[in-house]
Amino acid sequence: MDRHGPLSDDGLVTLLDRHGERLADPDWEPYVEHLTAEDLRGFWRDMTMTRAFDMEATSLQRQGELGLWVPALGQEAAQIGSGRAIREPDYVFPSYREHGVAFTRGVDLPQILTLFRGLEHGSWDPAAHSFHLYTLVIGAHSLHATGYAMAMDRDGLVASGNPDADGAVVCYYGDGATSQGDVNEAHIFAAVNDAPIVFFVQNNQFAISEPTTRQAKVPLARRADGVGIPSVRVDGNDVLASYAVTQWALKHARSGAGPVLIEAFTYRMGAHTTSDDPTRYRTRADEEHWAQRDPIARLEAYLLKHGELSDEFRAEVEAEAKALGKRTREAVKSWERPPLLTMFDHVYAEPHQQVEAERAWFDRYQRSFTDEGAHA
Amino acid sequence: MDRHGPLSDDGLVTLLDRHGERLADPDWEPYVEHLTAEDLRGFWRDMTMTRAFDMEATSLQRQGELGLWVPALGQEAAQIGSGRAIREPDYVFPSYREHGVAFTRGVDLPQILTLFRGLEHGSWDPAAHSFHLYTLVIGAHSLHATGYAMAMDRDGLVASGNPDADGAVVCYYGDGATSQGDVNEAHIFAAVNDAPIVFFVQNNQFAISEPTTRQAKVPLARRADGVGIPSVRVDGNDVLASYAVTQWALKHARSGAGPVLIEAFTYRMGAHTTSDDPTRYRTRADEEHWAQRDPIARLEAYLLKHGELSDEFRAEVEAEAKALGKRTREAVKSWERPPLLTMFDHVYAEPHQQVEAERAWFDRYQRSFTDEGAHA
Amino acid sequence: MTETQHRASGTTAPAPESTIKTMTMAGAINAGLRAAMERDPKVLLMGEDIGALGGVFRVTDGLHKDFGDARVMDTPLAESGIVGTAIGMSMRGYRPVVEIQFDGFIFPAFNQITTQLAKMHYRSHGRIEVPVVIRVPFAGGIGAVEHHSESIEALFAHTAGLRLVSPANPQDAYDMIQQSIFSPDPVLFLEPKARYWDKGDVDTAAVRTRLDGATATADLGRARIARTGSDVTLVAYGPTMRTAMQAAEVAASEGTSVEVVDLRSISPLDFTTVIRSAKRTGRVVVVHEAPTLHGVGAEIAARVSEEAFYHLHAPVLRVGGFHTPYPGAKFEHDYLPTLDRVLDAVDRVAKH
Amino acid sequence: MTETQHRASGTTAPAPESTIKTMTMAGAINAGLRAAMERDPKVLLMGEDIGALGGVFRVTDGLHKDFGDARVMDTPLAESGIVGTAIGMSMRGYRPVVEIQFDGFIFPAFNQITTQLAKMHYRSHGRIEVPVVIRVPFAGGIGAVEHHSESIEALFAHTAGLRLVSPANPQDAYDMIQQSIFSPDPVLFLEPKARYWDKGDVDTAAVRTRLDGATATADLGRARIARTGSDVTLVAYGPTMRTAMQAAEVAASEGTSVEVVDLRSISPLDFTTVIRSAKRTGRVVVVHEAPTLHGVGAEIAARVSEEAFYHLHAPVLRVGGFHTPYPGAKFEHDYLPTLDRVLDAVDRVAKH
Ligand SMILES: Cc1ncc(C[n+]2csc(CCOP(=O)(O)OP(=O)(O)O)c2C)c(N)n1
Ligand SMILES: Cc1ncc(C[n+]2csc(CCOP(=O)(O)OP(=O)(O)O)c2C)c(N)n1
Ligand SMILES: [Mg+2]
Ligand SMILES: [Mg+2]
Repeated sequence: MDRHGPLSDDGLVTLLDRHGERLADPDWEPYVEHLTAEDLRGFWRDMTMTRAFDMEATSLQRQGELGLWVPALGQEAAQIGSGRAIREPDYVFPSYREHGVAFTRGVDLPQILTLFRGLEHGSWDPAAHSFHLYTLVIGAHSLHATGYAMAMDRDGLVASGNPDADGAVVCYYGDGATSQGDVNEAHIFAAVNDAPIVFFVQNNQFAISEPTTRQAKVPLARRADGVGIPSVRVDGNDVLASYAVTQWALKHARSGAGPVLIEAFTYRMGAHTTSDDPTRYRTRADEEHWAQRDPIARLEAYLLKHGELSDEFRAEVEAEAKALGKRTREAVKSWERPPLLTMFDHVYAEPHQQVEAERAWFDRYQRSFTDEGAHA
Repeated sequence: MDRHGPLSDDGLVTLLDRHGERLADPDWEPYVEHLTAEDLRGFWRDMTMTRAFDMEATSLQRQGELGLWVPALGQEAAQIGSGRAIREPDYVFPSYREHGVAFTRGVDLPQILTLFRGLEHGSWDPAAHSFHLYTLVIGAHSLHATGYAMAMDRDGLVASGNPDADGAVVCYYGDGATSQGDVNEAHIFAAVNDAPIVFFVQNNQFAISEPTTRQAKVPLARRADGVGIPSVRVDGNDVLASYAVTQWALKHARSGAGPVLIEAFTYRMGAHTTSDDPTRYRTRADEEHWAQRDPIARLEAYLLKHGELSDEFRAEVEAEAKALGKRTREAVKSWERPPLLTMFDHVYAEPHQQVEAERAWFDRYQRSFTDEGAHA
Repeated sequence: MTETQHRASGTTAPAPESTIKTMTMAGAINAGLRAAMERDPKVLLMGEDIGALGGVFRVTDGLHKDFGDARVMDTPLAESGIVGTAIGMSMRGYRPVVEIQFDGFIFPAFNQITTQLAKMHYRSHGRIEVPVVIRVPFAGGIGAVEHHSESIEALFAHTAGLRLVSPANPQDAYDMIQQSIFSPDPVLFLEPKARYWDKGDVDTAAVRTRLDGATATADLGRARIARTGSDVTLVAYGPTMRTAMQAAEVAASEGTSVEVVDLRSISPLDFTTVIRSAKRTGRVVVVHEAPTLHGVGAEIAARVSEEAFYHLHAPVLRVGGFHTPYPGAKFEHDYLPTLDRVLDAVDRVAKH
Repeated sequence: MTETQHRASGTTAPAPESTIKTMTMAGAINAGLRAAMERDPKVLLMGEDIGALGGVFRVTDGLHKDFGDARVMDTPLAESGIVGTAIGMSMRGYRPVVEIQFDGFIFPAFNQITTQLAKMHYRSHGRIEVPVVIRVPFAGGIGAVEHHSESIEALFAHTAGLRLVSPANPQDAYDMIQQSIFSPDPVLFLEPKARYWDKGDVDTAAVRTRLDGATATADLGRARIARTGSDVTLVAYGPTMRTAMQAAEVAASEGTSVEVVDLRSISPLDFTTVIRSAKRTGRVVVVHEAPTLHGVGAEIAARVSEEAFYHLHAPVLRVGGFHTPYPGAKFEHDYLPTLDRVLDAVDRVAKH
């Protein structure tokens, strides 16, 4: 595997190496020095829970309970690290793989699955979690995020004088998305408007089967140079570093200094989705290389080395994860399709002659079967 | 006027200053040292002819002979300089203001006006001039240019072993266009495919009324950094420098080293189009600042200073320009609308049931008037 | 005039200032935008060249001067970016009114409009409203170059979640732009650019009253009988309304009584009004500038043919553009539905 | 079978290898692509994940392995870029076959398709041909998530300059993909993804002969009577053909003779065949997955109602999707035109 160009790991901010050794980096230390052992255990727990949920969802898909699943395996550190740096009144625009971030935003994880069970297109209440719905059209949400950030600025949520009350947007997307016109326009609009937004690129090395070399000749962080915004490359399998750079970026954006781009260099350890077959496009060796960089194992090694991961805590989290799995399984299986007529709901906010007419027709049509008793 | 960010003139390659003084620049000298006094007079002639034609077209529009005109006033150096660096088998994709480049490609200038008279959407034969039709949808052609360059590469026209036979694409667009998704995607596709293409951005300071500060916070040349391709900023009112950097860029691209981006820093001295009113969005002072940087005057000063612009040559070019004006006027006024039925031609290359049916209907419909004598 | 004024003001003393002014359609939209901006600070304008320049058609003239950079934003030259960021702003309660400079330049934003703007309310179960208005100077007839005369309505009417309206006179322009802005749904506001300079009386009071009440946007989707008649129903909207009215006039002089329905709204489409008229006259002609093939007229003809099947004395005829790209300006007079072609169709159905 | 084989090979001795194979529709397209690539080195494939992965539906399976990077190109993730660069390549004589991964992701390329690809031939007076084929796995029925089940045909059929075809069986898939590739016009090739795994016999010889001759693409725009009948004409294409054939079967068992027209091509649309059938049966039902409102069925209903006005015993009925976004997968069975709904419409017209 060629590790040059966009695949090189040059200049990645790393605070925890793959063996769980803490690396000193005076530039980034200020952004993590307040973290306690409990905080770190919290990171570990979040990552562990996310992964447990993720595996459960994959297994539910295999059992036919879900139409599809999009695993985040291997990207837990990038997601939990960045997610834990987000606070009120920040607002998040995920793509479709940010289950870890969703967890940090208080979304009840099973709820993510209504979408993948084909019950609806959006699940949680975005406002309640400051976490927008997933967007499946690659990159489209990057512009919404930028506009939302512009509006936050206008609403006085940036550089308000009280840094603790300031907010910004974090927008997630993948390496593949960086090729989309929309994402490039988002960078431009954000730059020109000094919008308070952090573009968080999870470079998981693949857009489905295509390696990042199909999207770029140089590291993706350099997309930021094109529009003159600061950027940083971070070891996305290092939860501490991910946390640190996001803290920095958010502080920058919230202060009114404009957008930042973070490239989190990570690896999608699982398939693109449950429909995917990665053996067609990547090697076992490559997968093994990255298995040695597992983000959870890394933090675990650190915690163990420092005696910060007691057996009780582990057991507690394991139990919690198991309970989450069970609850997920039960919830998913219990969900029935809402009444058919609800498919006509919310097409418009106010009545629309055609929708009303079709709803009425469909209602009559359905009833005709019920009345005749001919409909299953 | 703020001359920072994208409006700064930092780092512009200049070989001829605004007073017509030749500046030494060892880096760029190799690309111009072969130019003779006759070549320079040729540049002057090309610019003068282009401008004369341009003025004539404006006046024809005022007289109601054209629906619209898009003047290139002030951009002659960028266009003639770059255009004269292009040769067979290079291929050019203009936007809609590259009348100077068209001239260098041997397009008979009056022919450009069929489009602006509303007779057709494309005028010249692109293949005959290696000069594509104008494209009015901002930035759309940048992708065609990139694809075309990829195809040239495939056809063995790049790094063939005989540098004199190698070719590349030159794609022109404006400062405004750099915000379009398509243009950014073109940069990305070109970079990833090492396509032999020179992106030539004429930063004429405005996208209609919007100053370049609405498109960028930093010089537009930096768009290239985002995708890792080399770029250069050139004084677009300096025909020598424009020629030099285009020579370099084409050499680079033809050699198989991939794309290059040139930002030619210039100024649209006239209106955006004849429908535009620049007094609404820019100051007299600004216009005067740039009037002192007129690209033609600059070369003229140089030639005069060196005794290279004889009165005879001037008179000759003046006569030539006048003749062009006259020929343009006469041609435009002589053009009649082709028969109405031709509007159904070339919708498809092969027959299409609906087009054929509508053509037949329209023919009958028209004849019904002629037959009845009721149609004007 | 006095009557309307009286009705509108709803008061007797002191004698109210007249709320009726003569305006061009462009002026009426400008005034409507201003009124909406004054009414609600969340109303913003976004687009290319809409600030100092006032837009290439001057529809936003003076608004930047009076409302400033924060309310009238010159954006980067990228339509997807404009619509996409407008969506984001609307998610925080803003009401962005986007100008697309010309019909032919809406397509870079097609993805944002079709997959995002149209579906946001649905996929969020109504939790997210995206009250974005997209103003588009559209259709032909002004002698413009390529891509500046496109009739785009059919390409958006098929997509659920969008509203599409097109005013045909200054009064409707003034009212409907405000109703569109205060509609909780996204609206494509199609401005027949060839009619920008047509003048008409505009009563500025009526819509104000409506916006204050609960029925703010209720009639935005309703068609209007622009002229009553009994022999033939002529259905038109926006750009072709003038031709339709002229055709009715000429036909009347030749003894055919034509009812003209001004649709005003394309989505929803007020079939109730159209079909009621069709049943009465038994003869229908639909006229629009867009190519006939798969145009909005197809839906109208299909539905009228279905729902008024036993009332029709003649097939529904359609008069529209051809299945070619919009041709060069010198051809457009003949490409577009001329008065002659409309009359020809009216004659043909009337003869049946 | 023997007969076809005989006809196709056109020779008697030595006994030819059978040119008939059983294939899935996906396999037939794959084989058709391969045949076209073998026939002409200028044929290239471009798209997301079409290389090593063979496409998310494996339609390009094995082609990268056999033809290499230069002929099977994994592109950056940007649909406008894909179509735009394909246009540029086609201008140098290449025949790019672009895969759009799913119907719902064609919209970023809408501008390139609508304003550039469709118009290049026209605006260049026929000097520039852009024989780009855009393959789109389209329509619903596979239980997919949002944006993966869209019926996009009406959004392109309105635009002159494009051809749109949709095969409904492996034989057509095999033939039509090749005819599309060798058509000098741009073609949207709409692959009914729910039918990818349906099997059928494919004679690989017939189209080869045609491609060698002057009539290479002549019948690409022609509809086919998939089943003859006398009481009702059922018009369908691609994704709904299976339901249409089932409906005809059921109706026959109930005494109604249904003629099924498989349009095959949406642009051009073979009205000659449709209207001939309509005049014979006097009763027409059109069925497609796309929302009925402003769908392709509107044009068909409008034109049949106009041109077969005196032959119709009943209004033309349309059965299609509703004016809502494509709903969650659990709803799609009922959202799409079910056999029940088609039969209901057939009954209704038959009863008239
Ligand atoms: C506009 C668009 N084109 C294509 C797709 C199909 N698709 C879904 S995910 C994906 C790859 C995305 O890669 P990346 O951005 O790196 O994100 P990742 O899936 O790796 O997290 C593609 C091509 C899509 N969803 N949207
Ligand atoms: C997609 C698109 N949007 C808008 C327009 C309208 N328009 C025509 S020229 C122009 C400004 C272009 O500015 P720039 O790229 O700097 O080129 P210049 O005209 O200055 O040469 C605009 C907005 C267009 N032609 N295409
Ligand atoms: Mg990725
Ligand atoms: Mg410019």
